[in-house]
Amino acid sequence: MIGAVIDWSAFLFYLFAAVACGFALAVVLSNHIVHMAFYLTLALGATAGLFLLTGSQFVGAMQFMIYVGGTLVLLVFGVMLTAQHRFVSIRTRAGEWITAAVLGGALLMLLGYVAWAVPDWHAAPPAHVPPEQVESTSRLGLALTGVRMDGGSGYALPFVIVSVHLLVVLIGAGYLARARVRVSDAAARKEMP
Amino acid sequence: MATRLEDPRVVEFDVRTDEMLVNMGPQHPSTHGVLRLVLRTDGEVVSEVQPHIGYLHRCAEKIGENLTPRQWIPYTDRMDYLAGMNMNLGWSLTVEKLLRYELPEKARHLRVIICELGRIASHLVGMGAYGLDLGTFSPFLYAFREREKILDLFEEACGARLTYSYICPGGATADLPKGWLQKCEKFLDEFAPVIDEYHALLTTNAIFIKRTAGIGILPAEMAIDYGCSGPVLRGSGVDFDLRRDGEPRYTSMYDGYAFEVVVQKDGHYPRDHKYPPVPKEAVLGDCWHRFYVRMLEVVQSMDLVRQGIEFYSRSKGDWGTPIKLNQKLPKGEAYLETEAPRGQMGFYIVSDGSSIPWRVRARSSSFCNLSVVSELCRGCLIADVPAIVGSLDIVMGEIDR
Amino acid sequence: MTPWLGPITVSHYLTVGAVLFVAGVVCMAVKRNALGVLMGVELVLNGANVNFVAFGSPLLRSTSLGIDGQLLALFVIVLAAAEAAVALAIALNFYNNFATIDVDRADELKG
Amino acid sequence: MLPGVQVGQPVAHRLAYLWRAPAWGRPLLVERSSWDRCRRGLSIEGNDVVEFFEATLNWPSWLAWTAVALIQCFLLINLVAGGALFFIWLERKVAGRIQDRLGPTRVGGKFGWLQTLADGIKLLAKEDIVPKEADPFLFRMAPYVSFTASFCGWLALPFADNWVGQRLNVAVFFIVAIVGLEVFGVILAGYASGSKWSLFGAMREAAQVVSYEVPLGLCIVVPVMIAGSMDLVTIGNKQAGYFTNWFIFHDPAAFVVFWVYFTCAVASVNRAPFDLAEAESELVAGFHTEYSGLRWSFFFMAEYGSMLLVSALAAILFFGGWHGPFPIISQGLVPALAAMTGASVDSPVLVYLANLAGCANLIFKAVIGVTVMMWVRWTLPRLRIDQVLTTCLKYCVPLAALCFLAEVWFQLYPHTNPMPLNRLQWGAPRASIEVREGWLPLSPVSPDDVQEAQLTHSQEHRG
Repeated sequence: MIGAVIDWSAFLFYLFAAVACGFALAVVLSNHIVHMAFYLTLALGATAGLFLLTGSQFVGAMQFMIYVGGTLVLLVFGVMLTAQHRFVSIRTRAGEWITAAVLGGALLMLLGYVAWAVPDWHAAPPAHVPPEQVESTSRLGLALTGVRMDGGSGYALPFVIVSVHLLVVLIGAGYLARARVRVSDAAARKEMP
Repeated sequence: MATRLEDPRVVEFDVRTDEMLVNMGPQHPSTHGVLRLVLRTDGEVVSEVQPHIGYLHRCAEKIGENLTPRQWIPYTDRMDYLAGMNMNLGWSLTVEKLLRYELPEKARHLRVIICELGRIASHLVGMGAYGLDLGTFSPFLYAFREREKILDLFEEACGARLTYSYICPGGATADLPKGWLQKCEKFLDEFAPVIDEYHALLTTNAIFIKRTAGIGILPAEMAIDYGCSGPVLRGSGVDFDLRRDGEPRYTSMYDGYAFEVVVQKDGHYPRDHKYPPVPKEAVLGDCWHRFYVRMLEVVQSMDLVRQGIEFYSRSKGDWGTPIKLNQKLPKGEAYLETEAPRGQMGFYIVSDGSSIPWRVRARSSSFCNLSVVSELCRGCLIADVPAIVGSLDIVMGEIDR
Repeated sequence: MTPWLGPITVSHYLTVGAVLFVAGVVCMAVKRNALGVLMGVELVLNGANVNFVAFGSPLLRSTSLGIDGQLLALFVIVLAAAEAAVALAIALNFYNNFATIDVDRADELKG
Repeated sequence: MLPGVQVGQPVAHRLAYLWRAPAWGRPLLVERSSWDRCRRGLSIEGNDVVEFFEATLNWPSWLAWTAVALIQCFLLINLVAGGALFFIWLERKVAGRIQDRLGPTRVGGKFGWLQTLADGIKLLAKEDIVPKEADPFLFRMAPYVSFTASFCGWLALPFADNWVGQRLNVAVFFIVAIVGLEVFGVILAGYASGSKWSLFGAMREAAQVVSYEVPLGLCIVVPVMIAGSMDLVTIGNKQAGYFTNWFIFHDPAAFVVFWVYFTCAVASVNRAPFDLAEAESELVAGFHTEYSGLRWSFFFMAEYGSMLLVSALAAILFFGGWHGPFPIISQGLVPALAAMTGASVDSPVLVYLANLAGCANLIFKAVIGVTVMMWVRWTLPRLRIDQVLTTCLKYCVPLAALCFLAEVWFQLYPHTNPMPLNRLQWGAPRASIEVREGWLPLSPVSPDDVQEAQLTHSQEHRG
């Protein structure tokens, strides 16, 4: 019976997983930097879909907002600033590819083995989950302010540290890419006797 | 010497991007026809602008050397095609100067009425299109709505709506039809309140001021150096208007008319009390001032038309007889400059005694006005280029001829 | 029970995370474009995030990490944004100074 | 447990105390919980229809769910595409009227109803040109990326109480995030066109959208804070009743922040005066200079889809959503109809009718928002790119941040208290903490409960 086969959450998982993994590989295999950025967008978007599937809606939306909408736009912006013809596709030597493929394959096998090594990790999931356990947004928000209703430790200090870190990064990035003063070429040419 | 940020030559930049050459035109929505501007840009900052002209060249002057002066009238229409009447006038006056022809009184007032209406029509296009350059569409159509009424008046007078060939050496091809003056007065009455609409939509609009005030500042000396004229020159604060300062043959046309040259004196324009004051961001000679001068000239022209209507209806005689099609020209040369809507429009005619001139030459105002573009656009942003070019209000037909 | 027909479990997510992680590592290793390397870093971080979220999901495992998994994923996302901003600034600075974006040519120790 | 800061009990209580319900808080309408389907992760709403398919038509479960999903997609995609058709017609009519013209008058009768359709057919018939310098793959993909992003936002947007494609408890956040993705299509189009004008458009778009997302995010936090939930259905239902319950009239901060939101929304969907990416007088047509035919119209569908989306979002966040200026759904229409027909208040037909009225109400409000955007577009000149960014960073961000802080103040110190400052007592927590629905899933919590929960939690972990 086909109805038994089509479990929508499983189907969606496989769909998102295929998109995420496929485009992650495309990022690796593509040589064209703008295409890579596009594939990365799709891969990260599909990852956000996976987050939504696990019930972590806030993290999924966050992934869309900050990762895909912010970080990647920034990245593409940088790509466009530097995408001169000669830098659009810098080829990698074949030797590097082979080494990377062997090591990557080994790493993948190791991680794949680990993923399926613990029986508890692929035991059948709980049949019924009470909604308040899944609904996590307000608990996330409270945890970030240091309030935990489930007795775990709060995250106020990490949150503050990250905030300060972001501020430092903001200033630092602004400093690195700061505006420089330069006389325009035309004016400089005119200056020359 | 340390370079300071205020230095006009300094271009501020965040990230080095390679300089890019961009062709703005000849097919571009805001180059007013077929002007081609080659922009050298660094990101959004324009470091150099070079206008390339000649895409609308039609050998008008050469044709003028193969036609009699009356036959060449339609070609003058096609120079500044937005102010055909004023082009007709310039050529007619030049030929009349060569012929030493004395114009009847009535024809003089007819010409004032028609040419000032032509100036209004031309400034309306300039103003509307400037709104378009800044990204607002509606004032353009509001301007065209009013211009349409002027064109209706012209159509009634001469049968054409764009290329009139109405004013010709010797006078005009026909007198104004019956009832025309009343219609003209009605138009002026209707038009007066509409100007406030334009001021609300453009002149006093916060975004408009942001986009034009302090942009493309043309100092008076530079304007004079480059031979700018018309509203571009007066926008820089130079008190010069050929209707007052020109040759007697031209200024005598305005004898008895009361008008004040639209130029900023002591920080004020004549009549600017009627309108919201000059914004404090505006610097004399910037785009905003050039635009504002045009707006005030519209009002000034309305006044002149009203006076002209009065003089015209009081004066006796006829509207002048056009010279013969193949009128023999006296041997000699004549040069006369008139104040066309875009500035100093000069015609030069050399005759060897036949009815066909030996040499014809036109000095167009837009050509000189356009030549300051590369000075004004240095170091501006790409978005400022249409703002600056639009404020010069050029017509390619006049530049390329 | 084959993994294909059974219900989706943490292990499935871990596998996806592993693929993303490995793709990111390989990307970091082989790309010579500085921004390509940056993209590899993003993939690695996402692979780790998938694991965090999977372990934190009560839908997949009754003894889950709870919201700590999601919180860690959030921190990773935010820090990745910061990291990307700094890395991009460095890459652009590098590009400004050397007129290239090829990291293999960034072997001088002076700016 | 993972490392973190162990915060002592008192602080926890203080925070929870701060977040308790303000005295004027309205009782929440009873909502159907969607969490019984949490097991499926992405739950699909509309289980009444699923039940109908399963029970009455005897369809298997997977087919019923598929059918429901397809129906929802069909409705939404028709809303977006049909909306684009309507709005392009409306734009031309509005523009025409503003400019003393008539706009389209011929195709499809007196008002030119079918003008857009005729244009669409013309666009379909146009040759699909990919410029020689273009990157063909990205050039072809870009319009679809834009449209997809604009369309996906609709998935989480409720049209009436529980009439929603996918009810997310972070719906606001999700929609704003997704709308921000539209920029990707524009950037790709700009890069892939191989035209310098397109590239300029893309650069401008990237800079603009990324910076406007910051004040936009700050703005939506204000109604979220008032409602205590990021779920749009909850937010909408909290504004039931008369228009005085609308969040825009909730307090001055919310009133101000709406205008900031509207400005930022206009900027983030690239409408005049912020339509720099396609500034026709400067950049020819910006990012879509090289596009023609159907691909070009996809950009327009995306643009109009996003316009309607941000307007609908504004309607839900600030203007009561499906709750009209006068009570329609809960207190108004349903009891009135029930009294007239003698049906029960829970009668599905009545609820359906009420929801239909609410849906029309919401769409009406959204259309008004879009019309205002059109009005603005045909009135104002366009800003320059540096002025656009200045507007964002110098005006919108500080204003939104101020409103955010003011809203915090309004939430912490209700107006009912004559001396708001005496609430600022960080002293002993009250015995019982009221927690607003939405903030915390665990309603009333007492300190004992917390301790007990902690205890059981640690026991679980030890065990």
